[in-house]
Order: sequence, then C-alpha cells, then structure tokens
Amino acid sequence: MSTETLIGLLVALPIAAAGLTLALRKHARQRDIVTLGALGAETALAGVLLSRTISDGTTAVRLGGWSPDLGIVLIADLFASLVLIVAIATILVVEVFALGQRRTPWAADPELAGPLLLVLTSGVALSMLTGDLFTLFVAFELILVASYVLLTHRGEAAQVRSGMSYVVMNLFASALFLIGVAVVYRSTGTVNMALLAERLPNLDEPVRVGIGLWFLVVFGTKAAAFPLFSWLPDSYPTAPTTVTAVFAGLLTKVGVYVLVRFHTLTDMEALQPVILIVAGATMLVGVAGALAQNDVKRILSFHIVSQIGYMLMGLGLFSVAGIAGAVIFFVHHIPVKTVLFLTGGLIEEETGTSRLSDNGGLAVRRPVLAVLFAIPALSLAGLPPFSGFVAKFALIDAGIDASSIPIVVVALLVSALTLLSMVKIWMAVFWGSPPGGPAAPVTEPRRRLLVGATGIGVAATLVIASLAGPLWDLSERAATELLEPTEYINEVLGTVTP
Amino acid sequence: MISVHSPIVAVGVRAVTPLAVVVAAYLFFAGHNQPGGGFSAGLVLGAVLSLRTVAGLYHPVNGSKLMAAGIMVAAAVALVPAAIGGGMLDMVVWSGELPLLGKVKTGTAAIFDIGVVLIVVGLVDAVLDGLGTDDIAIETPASTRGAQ
Amino acid sequence: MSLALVFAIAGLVGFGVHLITARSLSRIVLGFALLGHAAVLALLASGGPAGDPPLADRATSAEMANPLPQALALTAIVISFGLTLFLLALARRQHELTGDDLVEDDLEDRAVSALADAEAAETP
Amino acid sequence: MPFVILFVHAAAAIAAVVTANRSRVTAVVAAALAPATAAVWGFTALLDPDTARAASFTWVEGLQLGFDFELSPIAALLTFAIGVIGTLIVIYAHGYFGTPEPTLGRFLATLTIFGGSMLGLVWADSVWTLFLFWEATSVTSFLLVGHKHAGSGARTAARRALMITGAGGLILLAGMMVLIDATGTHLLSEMEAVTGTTATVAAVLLVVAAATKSALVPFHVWLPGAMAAPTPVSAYLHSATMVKAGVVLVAIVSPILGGTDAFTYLAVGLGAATMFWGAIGALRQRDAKLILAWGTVSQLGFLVLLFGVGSAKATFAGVAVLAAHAVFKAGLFMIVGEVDIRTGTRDITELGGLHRSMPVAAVVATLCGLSMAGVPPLVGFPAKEAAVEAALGLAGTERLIISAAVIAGSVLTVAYTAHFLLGVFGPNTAGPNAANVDTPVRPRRMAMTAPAALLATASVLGWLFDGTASKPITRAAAALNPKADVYELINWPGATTAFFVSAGIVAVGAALGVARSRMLLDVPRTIGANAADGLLDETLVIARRITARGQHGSLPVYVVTMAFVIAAASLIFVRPAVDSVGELPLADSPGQLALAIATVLAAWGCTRVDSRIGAALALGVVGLAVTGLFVVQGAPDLVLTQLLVETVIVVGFVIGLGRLRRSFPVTGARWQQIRALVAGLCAAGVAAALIAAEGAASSATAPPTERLVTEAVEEGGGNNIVNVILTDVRALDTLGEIVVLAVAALGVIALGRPALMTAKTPISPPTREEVRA
Repeated sequence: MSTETLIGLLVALPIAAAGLTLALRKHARQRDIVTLGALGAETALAGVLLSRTISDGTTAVRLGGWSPDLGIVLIADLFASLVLIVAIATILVVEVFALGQRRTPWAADPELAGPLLLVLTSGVALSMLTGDLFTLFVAFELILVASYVLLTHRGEAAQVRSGMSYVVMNLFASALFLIGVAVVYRSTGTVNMALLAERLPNLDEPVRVGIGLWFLVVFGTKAAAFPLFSWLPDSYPTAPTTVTAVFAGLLTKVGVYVLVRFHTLTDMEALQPVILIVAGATMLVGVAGALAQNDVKRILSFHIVSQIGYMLMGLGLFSVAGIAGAVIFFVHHIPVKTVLFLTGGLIEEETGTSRLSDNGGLAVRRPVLAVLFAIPALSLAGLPPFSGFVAKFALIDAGIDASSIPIVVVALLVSALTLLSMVKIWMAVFWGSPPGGPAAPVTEPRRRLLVGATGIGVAATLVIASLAGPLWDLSERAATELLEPTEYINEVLGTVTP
Repeated sequence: MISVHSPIVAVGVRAVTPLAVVVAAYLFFAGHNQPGGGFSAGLVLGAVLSLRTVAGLYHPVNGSKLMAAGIMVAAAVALVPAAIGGGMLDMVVWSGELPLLGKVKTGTAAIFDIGVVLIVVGLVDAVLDGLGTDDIAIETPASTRGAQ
Repeated sequence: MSLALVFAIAGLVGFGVHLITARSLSRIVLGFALLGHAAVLALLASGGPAGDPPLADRATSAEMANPLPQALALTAIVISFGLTLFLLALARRQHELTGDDLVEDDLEDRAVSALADAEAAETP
Repeated sequence: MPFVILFVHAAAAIAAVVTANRSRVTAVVAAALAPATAAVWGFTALLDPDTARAASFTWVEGLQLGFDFELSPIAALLTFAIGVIGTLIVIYAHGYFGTPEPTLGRFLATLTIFGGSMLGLVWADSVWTLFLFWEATSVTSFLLVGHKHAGSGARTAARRALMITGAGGLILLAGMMVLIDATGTHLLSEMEAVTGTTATVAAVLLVVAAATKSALVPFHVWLPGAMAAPTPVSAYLHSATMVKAGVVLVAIVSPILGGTDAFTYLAVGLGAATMFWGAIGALRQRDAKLILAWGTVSQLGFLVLLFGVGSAKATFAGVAVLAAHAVFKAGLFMIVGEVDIRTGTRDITELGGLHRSMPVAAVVATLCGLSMAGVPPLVGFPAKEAAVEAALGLAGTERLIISAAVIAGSVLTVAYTAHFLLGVFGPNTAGPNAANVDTPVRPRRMAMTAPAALLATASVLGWLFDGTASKPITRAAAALNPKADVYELINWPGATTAFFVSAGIVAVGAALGVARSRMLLDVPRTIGANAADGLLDETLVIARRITARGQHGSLPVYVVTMAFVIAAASLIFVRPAVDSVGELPLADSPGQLALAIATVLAAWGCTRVDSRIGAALALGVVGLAVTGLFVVQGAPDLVLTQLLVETVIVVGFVIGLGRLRRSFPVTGARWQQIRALVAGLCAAGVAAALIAAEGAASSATAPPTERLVTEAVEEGGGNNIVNVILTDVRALDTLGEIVVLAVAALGVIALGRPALMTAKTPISPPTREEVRA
C-alpha cells in the first residue's frame, strides 16, 4: 500500500466504519466487532505510517489529483504521525474499556458510542493530517459534533447543562475560526497551509501578528488555554467515563497540536511572550482548580488545563528543544491522562461515586486499582522514572536553555502542586476507611475487561517511558522539521509553482 | 407530534409530493451544471417528508439507517478509487448519449451526491423524530421539575 | 470587500455576541444563527469583488465571482445548519428537564466559590 | 552489579506481596535477601577498594538522562550500612508485626523498594540518577509513613513528609541543572570545583534541597511526624536511609561548591541551628520515640555542619559520625519499638523500672545510647572525638564559633540521651502515678531483640577494633577531601585537649539530662508541623479563591470573557485597518448597501423582540437579507441552499421552542451594559480584521480563479464550478460536512427521547465540608 493511500485511509476508513456501525446499531455483536476492528486497523495503519515517515520522511497527498492551490492536501510529517499513533491507540484502549462497562449506569450508550467514537477518530486523524486550513475547520467540526453528542446523549440534567457550556463556547470559537479563515484567505488568496507558510510572512507585521493572535484565541479555546478554559472542567466530568477519557486524552490536545502546527509553520515567533504568559497562567489556574475540587473527575479535568500549559510552554519557547519537549509531552500525556480517567471510572464502578468525601480505603480492598492509579498519577506529577518526568524535564531544560526563568519556576511549582493534588486523591480514595452509609451500588461490570484495558493503558505509559530515548530523538527531529518547514512546503507544493 | 388530521390537507400534501420529488430530481441532476446539487435536493425531499408528517401521512422512523447508508455511499466513493489503485477521492467522469436527455456527463461525483441526499433526508427524518415526538411539558412543569 | 459588507458582517457579529451572552437558550440559538450568517458572509466576501455566478457556460472566469469561497461558505452553511439543529434539541431537552430554558450555573463551581467566599469572610 | 541488585529488590518486593498471605516466612526471607545482597556487595567493595565498580545504562541519550552508577568509597560504606541495617530491619519487622497481619506483604514490598531507592541514590553518579532515586525515596517513604492510614495523623504526616521532600526534590532538580550549567558535565565524578554567581545559585538550591530531605530547620517538621510510621520504618528512615540522603548530597557537592561562601555559611548555619533546635526538641518530649526522632534532627544538623566546614578533619569526622549514627540510631529505635509492643506505651511518664523487667533491652539501649552520647567504649566516642578535634583545629573566629557550636550541641546530645535512657528504663521519677508500667505485658520476641543487640555489639566492636573500622571511613573521607587520608579513629587518645573537653561535655550533659528527667513537662505543642500542614491547607484555600474567581460556573461569563479576549486580540488590526479603510468602496452596488443595512436592522430586531415567535421571524428576515447579499455577490448556490436551510431553521425554532414561555427573562442593568459593550467591541474587532485583510490583499496573492474554472470544466465535468468544487475538488470537505450533519441528527434523536437510565446521582451541590475535605 502506498503511503498516499495510507494517509487517505486513515481519514476515510473510520467514516466508512461509522456508517457501518450505525447501520448495525441494533446488532450488538457485529457492531462491536466492526468498531473494534476498525479501530484496530486504524491503529495498525497509523503504526505503518509512523514507520514510513521515520524512514521516508514527509509525504503529501493531493486529493483527487488537484494542485495544492485548488484542492485539498493531506500531509503526514513526523509530528503528525507520532501524535496520531498515540492518539488512535488510546482510543482503541478506551473502546475496550467501554465494552467492559456496558451494563453499568456510567456507560455511554453503545449504539451511539461506537459510530461517534469512529467519527471522532476520523476527525482527529484529519485534523492532524490536513494541510488545508479550511479542511482543518471541517475536521474540528467532526471532532466537536461527535463530542457534543457523546457528552449529552444520555440527556441527564447535569450533562445537558454542562453540555451547553461546552457547545456554546466551541461554537463561538468555530464562528471565529471561519472569520479567521476569511481574513487569511482575503489577505493571502489561499487556505493551503504550505502556501500560507510562504505568503503569511510577507504580510505587514500587524496583520500577520493579528492573524496569529486570532488563531491563538480560536485554537486556545479548543485547547482550554487561559483564560478560555472554564468550559472544560464544567463539562468533561459529567460525561460517561469512557467519553471523558477520550476527551481528556485527545480533544484539547488537538487544539494544542494545531496551535503548534499553525504557529510554527507561519513563523509566529513574535507571539512568544504572549504564548509564554498564557502557558504559565494556564498551568497555574489549572492546578489551582484541581486543588480546589472534591471529585476525582473534576480534579483530573482541571489537570487537563494545567498540563496544556506545559505544551504551550514548549511552543512558546520557539526553540527546537522546547518544541521537541512539547512533542514528547503529547506522546506522554495522551495515554496518561486517558488512563487516569479510566481509573477514575474504575473508582466509580467500585464505590458508586468519584467524590472524594464519599470514598476511602480502596488501597486495601482493591490494591491493583491503587497501583493502576499510582503509576499514571506519578507520571502526571512528573516524577521519574515515569514518562511525565522525561517530558517535563525536557521542557524545563529547554526553558533554562532559553533563559526563560519565570516559566521554569512556574513549571516546577506546578509540578509540586500537581503532586499535592494527586496526594489529595490518594489520601481520600485509597487511604483511610470507607465512609459509613449504604454499601456501594452493586454493578456487575465485566471487571476483567475494565481492569485489563486500564492495565494495558498503564503498561503503555511505562513502555513510553522506557522508549523515551528513541522517542526523544524523534521528537527532536519533528521539532526541527516544524521550525524549518522546507520539507513540508516542498512536499506539498512539489514542482508546481502556483 | 404536531399533526393536522384534516382530509383536505392530506389531499393537498398527496398532490404536492410527486411535484416535489420532480423538483428534487431536477436539482440533483442539474447540480453539476446549474445551481442545485445533492444538498438542495435532499432538503426538498425532506420538506416533503415534513409536510407528510404534519398531514399525518408519515410517521418519522428515526433516519439513522438512511444516514448510515449515506455515509457509507460517500465513504465508498472516497475509498474505492484508492482500493483499485488510484488516489483517494479520485473522481471519474463518464459522458454518453442517453435517449430523451441527450448528451449527459456524469461521474462518481454524482454517486457521492447521492450519499449527500441520503444523509439530508435522514437528517430531516431524525429531526422530525427528535424535535417533535412528544408534547412539550409546558402544562406540567411541576412534574418535570420534580425529576430534577 | 465593500464597507457595506463589512458593516453587515460586523453588525451580525455584534448582535450575535450580544445574544449568546444571554442566559436564555433561545437567545443563544438566535445568536449563533447570526454569527453563522456573519461567518458565511465573511467567507464569501473574502473572495474579492462581486461578479457573475460561477457557471462556466454563462460567464468567463474573468467575469465571475471567485467560486472557491462560495464552496467554503456552502460547507460552512451546512455545518452550522446541523449544529443549530443540535443546539435547538439541546435547548428543548433543557426545557424538558427544568421547565425553563435558562442556562444554569455549575453547582460544583458555585460550591467552591461559596466556600472561598466564606473562608475570605472568616479571615479578614 | 548495581542493576542486578536493584532487580533483586524489585523481584523481592513482588515476591513479598505475592507470598505474604500464604507463607509469611517466605515473604520475610525474600525481603531480607535483597538488602543482604547489597550488604555483601558493599562488603566486597570495602575489602577491595581499588577495583572500580561502575555501571551505566543510557535512558534518553538526547537529554543525557540515564542511570550512571559508581560505587565511590563513601557509597561503599553506605551500601554496606544500608544493606546490613536493611536486613536486620526486615527481621525486626517480622517480630514487630503480630500475626496475622494482612498488610505485611505490602509493607515489606514498599520497604524493599524504599531500600533499593536509597541504594540507587548513594550509587548515583549522574545528577539525573540522583534525582530519580531521590524522588523515589520520597514517594516510597510517603507510603511507609502512611502505612497505618486508617488514622488521620499518619495520613497528614505522610502528606507533610512527601510534600516537603518531594518539593525539595524539585529544588534539587533546579539546583542540579544550574550546577551542570556551571560545571559543564552531568557526572558528579567529573565535576570540578567551581565558584561564581552560578555556583552560588547552585549552592543555595542544593543546600536547601538537602535541608528538606535531611530535616534541617525549618524543614525539619516532617521528620518527627514521620514516626507515625511503624517502628521498623522509623528505625530504617532515621539511621542509614532517607534523612542521610541530604547529608550525602551536602558531602558529595562539598568538594565542588565548598569554595563558595554561600555553601559554607548556609550549611554551617542551618547545621548549627538544627543541631540546637533538634536537641532542645528532644529534651522537651515525653514520647520515647519522639525523643529519638528529635535527636535525629539534631544529629543531622551536626553532620551537615561538619560537611559544611569542609576541613579535612571535619570531613573525616563527618563520615565517622555518619556511620556511627546509622548503627546506634537503628538500634535505639528497635528498642523503642520493642518497649512499645511489649508494654503498650512509649510515654516515659508512664514507664518506670524497666531495667529490671527488660534487662537485655536495657543493656542494648544503654550501649547504643552511650555511643550516641560519645562515651567509650563505643564507636560513637572516637567519632565525636574527631569532631571536637576538628573544631578545635580550626583557626580564628571560625574556631571559636564552630567549637562553641559543637561543644554545646554535644552537651545537649548527652543530655537527651540521659533523658531517654532514664525515662524509659530508669525509675519513674517524673510521672504523676509513678511506676504504673514497670513490667511488659507481652513476652520477648527474639526477632526484635536480636537485631538491636547485634547493632549494639557492632558499636562496641567498632570501638575495640578502631583500626579496622577506620579504614573505610578514612577512604571515604579522603575521596571527598584528599587531605583526610591521614586521619583514623582512635579508641583511646590519651590526655589531649579534645579528650578533656569530651569528658567535660559528658559530665555537664549527664547532669543536665538527669535534671531534665526529674521534671514533668507538658507535652510540647507541634507548632512547626501545624504550620507546615497549615501552609498546605492554606494552599488549598488560595487555590479555591483563585478558582472561585476564574471558574464562575456561569456560561454567560465565559462567553463574555471570550468575547473580550477576541476583541483584545483584534486591537492589533486597528492600525492597518485605519490605514486602508479609505481604499474600500462604500458598496459594490446600491442594492448591496440597502441589503447590508436591512441585515443589520433585522439582526438588531432579533435582540429587541421579546417573544420567541417574533424573534424567529426576525431571524427569518435576517436570513432573507443575507440571501439578498448572496445574490448581489453572485452566488446562486448559496442563495438556494440558504433559503432552504433558513426555512428549516425557522420552522425548527418554532416547533422546537415555540411553546416555551413567551417572554425572555430580564437580567441586571449592569450586566446588560457589559454585554452591550463586549458585543460592540467584538463587532469593531471583526470589522478591523476584515478591513486590515482587505488592505493586505495584493495582486500577488490573487486566487487562481481562471485555472480553477478551466480545470473544473475539463477534469470535473461540470459547468457549475461551485458544485464541482464541492463534489470533486474539495470533496473531502463535503464528506466531513455530511458526517457532521448525520452526527448532529443523531444527537437530536438522542436528546429527543427520554433519558437512557435514571440519573446516576441526585444533582445536589457538594456541601462545604465535602469541598474542604
């Protein structure tokens, strides 16, 4: 299979599978097989794509054979392939978890979850692979609409209320996105990102920087960056576990991914101070929110925000080391965050609630669960030898290299506070004794599947930690490509001079 | 569902139906050369569905099957060229003489547009199903408030 | 693009934003409809000056309006159409659950705020 | 070999967990085996010091992260100590925990991993390895301190310990990064001595990091609390491991940073302050275990002081006290644990006359205690003697200050030793109801007494065979300060000045201790620990305050924030917009102008109409006016689509929301002003952006319309260019778009039907207590 076909398949296969699962929605067995099969195939494809990209470099596809200034170009470089494989493999793990959770009150409706998860997968793949700003909008909408429905489909009051925040904020951002596209198209005559990389730097400084800022706001909203983060901690915790797990691992990361992609491609280094300030503030408000909460899922949701700050910090440094740090942070963070939410789901399955004050003593009753929580929690806090350490260390190292001491201090402080909030969960949920009152609701999840899926996820984070060496080399290569996008531009534009 | 069970309305709606189908077909086939296309055609067909629903001639049946079919058709158009060795979303154009219509140019893009029609019709059906199935409980706010 | 178009777009944005900052879901839906119009108009206007309809058998490429933004705008119309319907359904569900269509505040957030306020009061 | 030993620790931990419930002995043997291997390896290193023992494994080459181990002479000494004491601790734990003890497996596993982490720490040659194991000891000690987590005291103590030592780890990381910057290498063994500003920054950070781990004032507050842990943990934590990490850090960086004033002043200052404060703390306690814990604080200050002074003799003395302290402190804690288990109390006001009923324990404790006090015939004596000599051997004011500190600290040490021994084993002279616990209620357990007795014997042997015991200490000291290789332990120095000073110290100290043990003091308040916990709780309070500001939970506030942000972001467009606004035509045609005005008027209408049906109609009018603009612009496809869509939306609005309450709710006037303001700003921002974009457009960036049209007709086979774009040129967008439609429709269906299941939890706001928890 040619790499071009591979890239196309990554986007279209999940859509076809989504159609199929939708048609099979009443046939549970076949539907699940198709969903799992499609996600498995997608993971395999992404794996092949990564190995091809490592060996052959960047590949662009002109859909329908149209030249890049007319049609849509999909392009896979190292950054895209690296983040994509992690993202899709994570979705696969969550789907396995979802299969185990079927009958419990916390599960998503399987008839909808399958197709929607596939649409989401396609949107994630498209947003990472597209080389076209407008197609990026479409990809965002694919992800968002799937997430809107996943979040609210059970129709419970809390979900509808918080779904409202989520939908409204993101729709607003989408409208601004379109206006931004209009501004870009008017001033440059193209929506192709490689052409933008050539033409945007030629614009007058204020217009160029203005466009950069505009998209910082748009993508920053999707990424839940300060001060546009508030919708996230309200909405994520109300969704069914598997849905939150996917959201946590992927959605905001797509926002940061695109921010990194767009702002490096169009050379927005002028925004460095803004991005660094946003990064620091995002870390701080995120961790403060996490410390203030009384619910595992809400604490974890606020940590999504604080961790976004780290990735922004990597971008804000605009150095190879910084962006490489951001890249490896993606690779580490997607599975770690997802797995943490899965353990949150396991806690909920055990005791009927994820509220701290209604939990206790699980370390004694469920030691395996305690271990499954502890490993990603320590990783999130950035303790060695877990994956989070490598990622945070890389960023701090880059910060010191760039002499950006304030952001380094904030990053270290937030690390300590992250640890404090993880300790808070640990002490309330795993230590102490279970609070009095009625016993936990009896649910009969397929526990092996649940624990197994979570275990695979935890194992994956350990594998990432042990492969940190080669992953770092790849991240550095990806960062170099991002900051010097000649290969990207040449691959898209080829010999055609528009 | 809001429905008007009146024989006159029913007759009128019955009469309009074939006309609307013709309009939809025109929009669909003209789309490649004139304003129109799959989306417009689908919405016109959808309008028929809603009229028939209002007239009590049709009961919305949850359009997910139609939408599933539409997605699969469109995805197939995207994927099949890749499967037979071309690139994804490569479109093929056929032209030929047909009786009555004369010289016709068509292609895989038209099949793609069929997917669009299916989805739009399915959408209208779904919306009729979702937005209108039960009576909104404005009369009994107390009972719904209790559920909160 | 002409000043008239800029005026129309900015006006739609202004009133749209005003509506989506309301507490009533119906107003929010209206606001998004206006913002959607603004976005579509902006896309369309980004193609350059007005022209003949982009039908190759009726106009030359020099006479016609830039077709690409029209296609983008069409895609945007359809997408915002779908999302507006979804938003309507959400508003309806909200009404069904609460008997009203007001956006409520997040309870956990209010609890944290209340505690913070109380703590602030305890330690002057 | 280091990797093998670490692997043995990991395997032993797993084995202990797996076997504990089936065969307790297997678990204990497995857990004891791991430190035993380390002890053997350390012992071979002591016997054969000339063979280099190093190993490394690269983890992340690009970041120079890796495991680099090198068994330096001081590491060899510590390895031996950690190994031997670790093995004894496991045996002791076997006796300490009664049967059945369901948590024993977990305990042994954590203890084993903790021991392994400590070994890794002392072996570390690269700073990353050091940091890794540093944090590993923090985390594992958290688990150990909180082992009895049913009680809130243990949980709080564990949190305090982890946060102080863990945050200290981050300071260590920062300090090490600065140190790398200053020295140009990440290998400790390759670092040359440095001075200057960078070195000063590194010195401050590293000494502070060491202070957190080694419980120096004011970070000492976690250590007394850590005695909430089971006694085997305390014995291990306070002797060879954990708290020694900071001392070792100060010791190994002293050759590198010793030249900077900051290092010396900070280490000596913190050391001296800690030595006093710890000793005074020990004298104030009534809980025997707390006396020892505060004693450890004092001893740690003493050690850091010695390494901070950095002279050859002081370094030698530091290493000697380090080794001696490991041996006697482990023994003392073991005895306290035994007393606790056998009598049921550790409060010295309740104990009395145990020297009769627990003679073996009393002898062992006395031996260890005398070693602590620096009295012959125990190894603590020559070590303390070396320290006194080192202090007296200095010159000038330094001599005066350091000597005074060492002498006063030593006096207090003797005093609290006496306080401890008399309080636990002597007659009860202080308690209100004297001698109410004079006999143990539980029989002796050999597994508890034997390890302590062994350690006491070792203290005696160390004094007897002073020459043999000196060798590894001298080597270790010489590795830190080459001039130290001439010193050795001398068990009977004869009539030197130092000897008379020592004798004086013992005499005064003993008198003080006896006097103290006759006083009945209140249980001291734990102000420092409370302050630390208060600080952590205050962090939570501040976090709540910040969150209350930023996270209103109110959607309109979020939207207004976002609108403000986008308006602020578009400020930058204002200048270019003002520059180019003149170039824009008023309107392309009169019709366009009229339609634009109609659009805005109708949009305004949407916001003014206060019935929903009216609003829907106004929306329809906006749609029509916009459609008119499409017509003017030359976009027939958009016109058609827009008309159809508009119809559906308006109808949907009416049937979906038509039966809602008719009028919109009214909100506060100030809020209305904010909304209006932000809406206006947004509108202005968008206008500026669009005008600026128009100004930036140039002929160089003209869209390739001509080629698009030609190719669309030829390749796409259609005359409607827009349609060809949608179904061919940009078919992927269309594919995405229809999937979006379908999914939105699925959402509409899902929301239209009743909830899937009953709501999982009643939606009630959490109570204040719950939030605060």
